[in-house]
Order: sequence, then structure tokens, then C-alpha cells
Amino acid sequence: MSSSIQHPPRSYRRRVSTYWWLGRWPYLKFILRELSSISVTWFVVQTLLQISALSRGPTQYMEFEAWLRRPIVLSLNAVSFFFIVFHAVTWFNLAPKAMAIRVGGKRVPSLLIAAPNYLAWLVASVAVAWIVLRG
Amino acid sequence: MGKRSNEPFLWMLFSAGGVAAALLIPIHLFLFGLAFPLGWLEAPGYDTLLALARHPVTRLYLFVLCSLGLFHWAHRFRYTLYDGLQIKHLNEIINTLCYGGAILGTVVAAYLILRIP
Amino acid sequence: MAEAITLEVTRYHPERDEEPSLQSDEVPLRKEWVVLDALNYVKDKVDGTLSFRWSCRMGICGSCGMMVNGAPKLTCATFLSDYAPGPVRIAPLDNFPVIRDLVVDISDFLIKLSRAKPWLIRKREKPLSEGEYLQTADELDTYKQFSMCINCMLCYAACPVYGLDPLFSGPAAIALAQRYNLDSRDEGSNQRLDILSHSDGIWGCTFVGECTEVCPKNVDPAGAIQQYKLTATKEWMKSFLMPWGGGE
Amino acid sequence: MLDFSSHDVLLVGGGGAGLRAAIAIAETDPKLRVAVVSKVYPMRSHTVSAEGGAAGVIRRDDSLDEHAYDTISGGDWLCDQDDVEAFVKEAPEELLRLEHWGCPWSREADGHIAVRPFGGMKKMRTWFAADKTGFHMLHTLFQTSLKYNAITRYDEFFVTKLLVDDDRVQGVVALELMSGKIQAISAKAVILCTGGCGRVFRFTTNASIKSGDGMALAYRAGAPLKDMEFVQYHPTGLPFTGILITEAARSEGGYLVNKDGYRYLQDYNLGTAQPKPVLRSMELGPRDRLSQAFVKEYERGRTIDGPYGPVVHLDLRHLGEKVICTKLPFVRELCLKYENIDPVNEMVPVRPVVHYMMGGVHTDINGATPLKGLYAAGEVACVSINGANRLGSNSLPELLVFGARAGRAAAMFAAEQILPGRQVRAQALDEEARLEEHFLQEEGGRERVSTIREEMQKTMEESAGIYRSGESLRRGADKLHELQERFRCISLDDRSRTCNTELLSALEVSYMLDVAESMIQCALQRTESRGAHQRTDYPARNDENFLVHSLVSRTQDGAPRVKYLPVSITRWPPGERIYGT
Repeated sequence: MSSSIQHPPRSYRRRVSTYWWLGRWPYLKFILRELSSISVTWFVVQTLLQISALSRGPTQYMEFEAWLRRPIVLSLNAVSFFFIVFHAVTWFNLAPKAMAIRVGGKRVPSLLIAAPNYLAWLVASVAVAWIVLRG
Repeated sequence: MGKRSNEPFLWMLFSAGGVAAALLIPIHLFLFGLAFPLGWLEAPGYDTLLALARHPVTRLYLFVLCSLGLFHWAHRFRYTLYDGLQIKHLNEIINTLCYGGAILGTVVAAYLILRIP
Repeated sequence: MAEAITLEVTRYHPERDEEPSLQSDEVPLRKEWVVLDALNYVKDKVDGTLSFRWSCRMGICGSCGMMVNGAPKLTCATFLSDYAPGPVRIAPLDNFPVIRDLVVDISDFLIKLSRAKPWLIRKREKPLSEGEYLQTADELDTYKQFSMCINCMLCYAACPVYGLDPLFSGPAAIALAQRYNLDSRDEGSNQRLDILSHSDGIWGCTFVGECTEVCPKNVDPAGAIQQYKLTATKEWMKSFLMPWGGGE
Repeated sequence: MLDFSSHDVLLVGGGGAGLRAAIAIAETDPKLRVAVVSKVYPMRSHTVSAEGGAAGVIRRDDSLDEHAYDTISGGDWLCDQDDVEAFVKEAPEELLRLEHWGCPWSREADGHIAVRPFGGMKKMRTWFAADKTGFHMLHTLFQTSLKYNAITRYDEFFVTKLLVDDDRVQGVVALELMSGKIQAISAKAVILCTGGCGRVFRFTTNASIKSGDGMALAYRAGAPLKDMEFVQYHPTGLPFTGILITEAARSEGGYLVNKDGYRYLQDYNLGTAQPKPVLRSMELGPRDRLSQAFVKEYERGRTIDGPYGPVVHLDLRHLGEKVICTKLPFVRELCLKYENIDPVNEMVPVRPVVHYMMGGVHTDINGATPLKGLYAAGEVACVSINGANRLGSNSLPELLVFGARAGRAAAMFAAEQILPGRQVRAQALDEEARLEEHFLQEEGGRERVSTIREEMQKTMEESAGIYRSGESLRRGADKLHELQERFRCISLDDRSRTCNTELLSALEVSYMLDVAESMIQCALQRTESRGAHQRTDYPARNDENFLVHSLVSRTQDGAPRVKYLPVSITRWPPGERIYGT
């Protein structure tokens, strides 16, 4: 490998601020997107509590349902829902970048890759809702 | 240039978790976290739910969703701590916390799901 | 349109200053002027000590990248009038050590670029007498976008991961490695795998995506990195499932 | 402060020619230690701006003789024909080699290299990578150069002097721009690859770095410059910026029209207006003729008045969006970005703009100058294959062919040399003292660098433009002499060492003044009109007296002196240049 001769003089290295992600909107959006993973964990914890209550009997499950109706839990779930949807939208929109799908030699346009994702989202949601609600 | 990292495996779990979370969690959270407690929709009864939950396919589904969701969180949260708080030098503690948490959560999930009567 | 606009230029002189400071200069606001024209006006007419790099002033040599009002830009392709009434803040590119004023040290990138082996690798070189390697327009199109990188470093300035961890290979170097990986004439992707899938390579990227947003040539380095993550994962699975011979 | 280093072959300039030469040396003899000294990072070099393409015969209906003839007649018979023959023969090989190194050449549907027509060429033979050919060539060369262990780069080092001892060039003194350190780099052979000097003019397509550094270095060291009066104006530059709109825009079918929408070139002996492009005709005529036609059209009052002087229109609208986007994407990008004009729907204002120096450091077919150990290749050199007017798309293959040739020749020369003499160290110390005293410590100066540069550029445009006369040139010579005097009283705002770009500008201006003087002197003494050199007081070509190269050297007192050298005519006797039939 070739090499380079340089004697760089003293230089100034700026320290990145701890709050760099507040500086520009795209960075803040990025951090919020990453923090959506906390909502995922919150959902998992809640689901495991629900399974546990379900296993222990009808009374315990009613207590769990009452807990879900508490304002604090409701607001937590509302915020989490917002973040999860944010996660879903950013995830589906970025998917085309990660996949350079080529058909007949031409790259499939981003929109065509993103569209099936949204369709799958819709189908999965309807399926889950139907299974849960049909009984 | 150093050893081949195990990042591909972690990234795979993260991605699978990301897909599962994006496709499935919104409807779950909407139904159980908002629509039923607020009375927008009528919640299914205890017996119905228990019948649904004890079905082997549901058990597997719930296990996969919970476990992948946790590994998705572990990966993202680890990098958010690295970058957002600039504490990459604590990476060993962070990794243990995140992936350890995900493994522990997976074990708990398996236990709870198997215990459904 | 106003007659003049104020530039707030970051000044730093290592022989004298501990930290950068701001200098304000009033320059004429002309509709055909780009930010670089304003800087040249200051250098030629007002203060000859202002230092910055520039050359082609047609957006292809990649010399004149700077932060304009906080965003990385090629100053030869950024109109002054878009920032009226001002002031316009001009600073050296983020995430690089500042040598002086608006000049940053990019030698780190050149080392990283070399490591990514950005040249065509063949098992057997074809003699010239056998003519060219055939390549269809579609095969060309597969890597063409990544070959458009002018090394202007705007993507590094936009990348928080590089800012926080200077060991990270960074967007342009990975995109250029991927440019050769995707070239139908190249057979060297295995040789690039180790360096790219090293923890300082693609795995450092958290897909902020700003590199792609600021790229003046639509190279999409974020896409290159994500695509390579997929490739590296496939290779990892291959070597995991077939430890005896997934190498080729 | 003074640092020393030593190499076998040293390249000054890291553009296309320099990198091609460096690779040639590394491949000729891997044991030779090669250094590339460049005032900018190599990928910033001006090769990057070349747009249209690179000529090399590959099609069956074409022949080397036809490429040679087009080049020689395009150069108004001032080309050395044996050199041209070698050039056209090696050009396709070099372009192919670049393909093997990964250059993304545009392709035919079957995967073979595609070619396009170009000005003054009778056949389609111009290889292209969309309209960023120079960019792709330079980055391919640079990235390929990275794999050679033998190549050491001195990035952002500016050469201030050639070290000459025993009548042999033995290295250079260079200023490391970032640190201000002086570095003496000794070498057994030095190759100049610094490009042209378009910046001696104000309105030019050339990048700011093109200040004739190599020409001035050679000239000051005693090597003669050749054919410096031949300055190419490219007929289509954007007003104000001077940004180049490639000839490919016309070869794809663009029209040049005057204020009445009339394709005026048909009035200037360049053929008849056909809807489709016809090779060697109309818009595909040679650059000198097209630029001259613009001036005549202006004199007839048929150009359009723009805010930056007269323009004509380049009309691409009939090509349609698809052709423009696939074949000329950069043209569209430049028009949109710098003129706020979309060539798909609007006509583009253009005017002739200084583009290329046919002249340069006098070399033989292997890039060797008359000064032992000194070589030159690319625009800085004059071999000469371009004669009095270069054809579009010949300069990119030129830098490959002669970069490689100079590299190989210098490698062979270096292999036979011993280490540099002692004098070199003393000279380097002197040079360091000169820079220090003259620029950084000088008291009482009052001239600004930018003022002298602007006056020089104005002088050159007024006295040595598309049309010159004895009177305008004499005025120019006087003014340049005055500027040389005033330069002695230069005063810098910036007296520091770190990244002193004002010092760099001053050194560049001093180079440009020398080069400008040599141009004016050559132009003054060539009392004929040929190719790009058009004298209003001597409008005809005069083969009897001037079928010769001008060779200009610096005398003891610093003034230029012109001598003449016969043109090598082998197979194509001088004839009339006929276009449009």
C-alpha cells in the first residue's frame, strides 16, 4: 500500500457535545427512533405480566385488566404506541436502502420496496385483530 | 485486522426483532394497551384468551415476539448509550447489561409461556 | 435584495490561538455569488490571512467542503443569496481536527480509504491483447452510484458515529469499497470482507442516514453500508454453517 | 526547520499524468522508490474536471492514420507527426489499461466500450464515462495508485524550486503547506506533471490550482518552453463562472445559435446546417475555428448581450430529457446549479473561455526535456502532438500515453544515476532563506497579491486573447514587465507558517508572471496566424517562415528569448484545413 509523508501541525479537535443530538433535527429524530426500542421492551414486559396473570386464574387476570386501566399505565401505553408506530414507519422507509433489489437488471425503485412492507403491516395487523376479536 | 466479530449474529437478531416489532407490536399495543382498557372495543373474555394462549402456535408466536423484541432493544439501546451519552469506554458493562437483559428476559418468557396451563 | 451580507467565519490559528473564534466580515450580496465567492472576496480585498481550500469551483474536485449555518456544504455550490439576510456562519467541517481557519486535516480518511482496497482485484489479470472486460449497462449501473464519490468529506462531517469514534471507517471509504465489490469485473470482495466487517467497519454504523442526505453527488453511503451489512451477515452464516470451506 | 528525504524518481503533480507515470515506474521496476509531490491531494487535481471523453481508435471503420490526420490538420500542421503517430497508436492501449483498472467507461448494449463523436474528429472514437470522464479517470488512477508500496505521496507540498547541480536536475525544494516546513527532496529524476496555466487569464475553465507551476519551474531552471503562444479557447463556457460545458453537448447534437436563433457557424466555412450532427462539420468543427467565429459574430452585432458580456446560445432542447440525462447529466447539473437553467427546456448562454495550453515544457517523445534528469508529461509539457490547436478528447489520452512514457524513461534514467551531489543541500538552504526573507519578513511592501493577479489576468485577456496584434502584445509585454517590478514590493497580510495560503498565492502569481511573459513573447514574434494564434495584423498562415516551433528560454537578466525549431513532418504535408464537407 502506498504511504503519505505529512507532518501535520498542532490542530484543534473539537469535543463533541454530550447533547450533540439536540443540535440538529435529523439527529434528534435518530435518537428518538433508537429510543423507541424502550417501548418495545415495555411492551414485552407488559405482555409477560399478562401471560402470567392469565396463567394464575380469572381473578388475577381481572386485577391485571384493572391495572391496565390506571391512568399512568394508559398514558405509558399511549406514548409507547406513538413510538412503536414511529419505529415501524422509519423501519419500513429505510428498508429500501438496505436492499438493492434488482429485477431484470434494473434497480427496483424505493417506493416499490417500501409498499409491500406497508401492505404486510396491514395484513399482519388485520390478522392479529381478527384472531383476538373473533372469539 | 483483529478477529471476525460476532456482530453479524447480533445484527441479525436486531433486524429480525425490528421487523417483528414493526409489523406486530402496533396492533397488539393498540388492542390490549388502549382499545380494550378504554372501552373502544369489547375485550375478549378470560376463557377465550386462555384458550388462545395455550395453543402451541400462540405459545411459539409469543415467545418469538418477546425474545426478538428484547434483542432488538438490546442492540439499539447499547448503541444509544454509546453515542447518546458518549460512554463507549464502558462497553463491557453496557454489553452485559443489554444482551444479558435480553437473555434473562428470554428465559423468563420461556418459563412463563411454558407454564400456561 | 439587500446590498450586503455578513459572514461569520470561524478563525483559528494554531501558532496563536487556544480555541477558534468568530470573525465578522461584510461582503457584497450578489445573486450569482456562491459562498466561496464571498470567502475569496474577503481573502482578496479585506484580510489575506483567511485560509481555506478550493480549486475547481464546479462541484467536482471536492476541496471546498465547509459547514454553512451548521450544515456541511460544498461552498462552490451553495448560493449566498439563499442565506439572505444573513448572517451566514461558515465553519470548518465538523468531526475533523482543524489545522487553521476553515482548513481541516483529512489525512485519516486517506488511510482508511487505502485500507478498504479501492482498486480492481482479479485472480488473473486479462492481457490487454484480449480486449476489455465486457460489462453491460445494467452491470455498470449496479455500482455506478457509488463510483460518483468526490471525497469531499461532507458525509464524515455529518456522521455522528465518526465524530464520536474516529476509528470508524466512515461512509465514503465503505461506499468506495462497495463500489468495487459490486463491479462485475472485480473478484476481491473476500479481501475486503475482513476490514469492512471489522468492528470499526460497517458495524459501527447506526444508520443515522445523514451521510446520504448531505452527499452532493447522491452517492448514498448509508445504503452502501446497510447493503454490506446484509452481505457480511450472509458471509458470516456461510462460514458458520460451512466452517471447512465457506471462504471462496 | 529543513527536512531532507530522498527518492529515485520524483513526480511533481498528482493529476492524471503524474499518477499514470508513478504507476508506470512502480510497474517497470518495483525497487525504485517513487514520490508524488502535489500541492493538492491527488484526487483534487484538475484532471477531475475533464468532461467529454478520451480519443482512441477502437472501431473497425476507423484507423490510426485517420486519427493522426485529424490531429495534425486540427493542429494546423504544427504537430510533430512522428510523435502523433506514436500517440494515436498507444492511446487505445492506455484507455484499455484504464478499463482493466476499473474505469467505469460507458458501454454499448453488448458490453463493449462505447464511443461518441467529438469536435474535429472524422470518426467516432471518443471513449467516455458519461460526461465525467476526467473525474472517473483520475479517481481510477488515484485508487489504483494506492496499491503500490513503492509510491510515497507528499500531499499538499508546493514545489518552489528545482535543484540543479552538474547540469542535472537532482530534486526539488518543497514547502509543506500545512506546517510551513521546507522539505528538500532529492531524486535521480524529476517528472513535471503540474498541468497548464489557464489562470493567467481571468475567464477560464481552469481550476484555481492551474498556475503554470511546472512551466515556471522548468523555465527558471533553464529548460525551454515551446509554442507558448497557442492558447485554446473552448467555445462553450458558462458566463461569469467560466464553467465548462463539454463539447459532448454538441457531439450529442446540440446547436450553437445567435440572437436570431440562427446556426451562425454555417457562415464561417464550417459546413451547412444539418439537423443531426455531422463529423468535422458545424458544431463539430475544431475549437479554434468555433471560438473565432464567435468573435466575428459579435463584431457583426449578432450575439446576445448578457450581464457578463456577449453570449450565444447552446440549444440542447431538441435532444430530449432522456439523452440529456443519460449522456450529459453533469451538463444539466451544472446548468441547474450555476445558471438556474434547465437545458431540457431552455437554451444555455455560452461564450468562449480559456481552456488549454497547447504549449509547455519542451520534451521529446519520451517526455525528456533538454535538461538532464528533467521530464514532463501532460498539459505542462509540449511533445508536441497538439500543434497550434488541440482537438477535444486528445488531452486525456495524451496524459496517459506520455505520462507512462515519461515514467518509464525516467525510471531507466534513474537506474543509471548515482546519488545526488553535495551542492543540493546548500541550494535547499538558500531557497529556504529566500522564502523567509522575501515573503515572511519583508518590510515596507505595499502590493497586494490579488491586485497583481487581477491586473495580469486583465492584461492577458486584452493583449493575448482570441485575436491579438503586434500592438496589443507589445502593450501586454510592457504591462507584464511593470507587474514583475511591482511584484518585488509584494506585502503579505499573513506572515505565519501554518497553512499560509496567501504565501502560496504569491508564489503562484510569481510563476504565472513568468509564464505569461513567455506567452506574450512567443506571440509577439510569430507574425502569422495559425490555429489558436490569430494575429489581426498578420491574418494568413505563413508556412515559409513559421512552420516551426517557438522555443522560449529565460536569459540571464530574466527576459525571455525566442528561438525556433523545425516541425517534424513525415507523411502529411501541410495543407488547407477543410471542415464541413
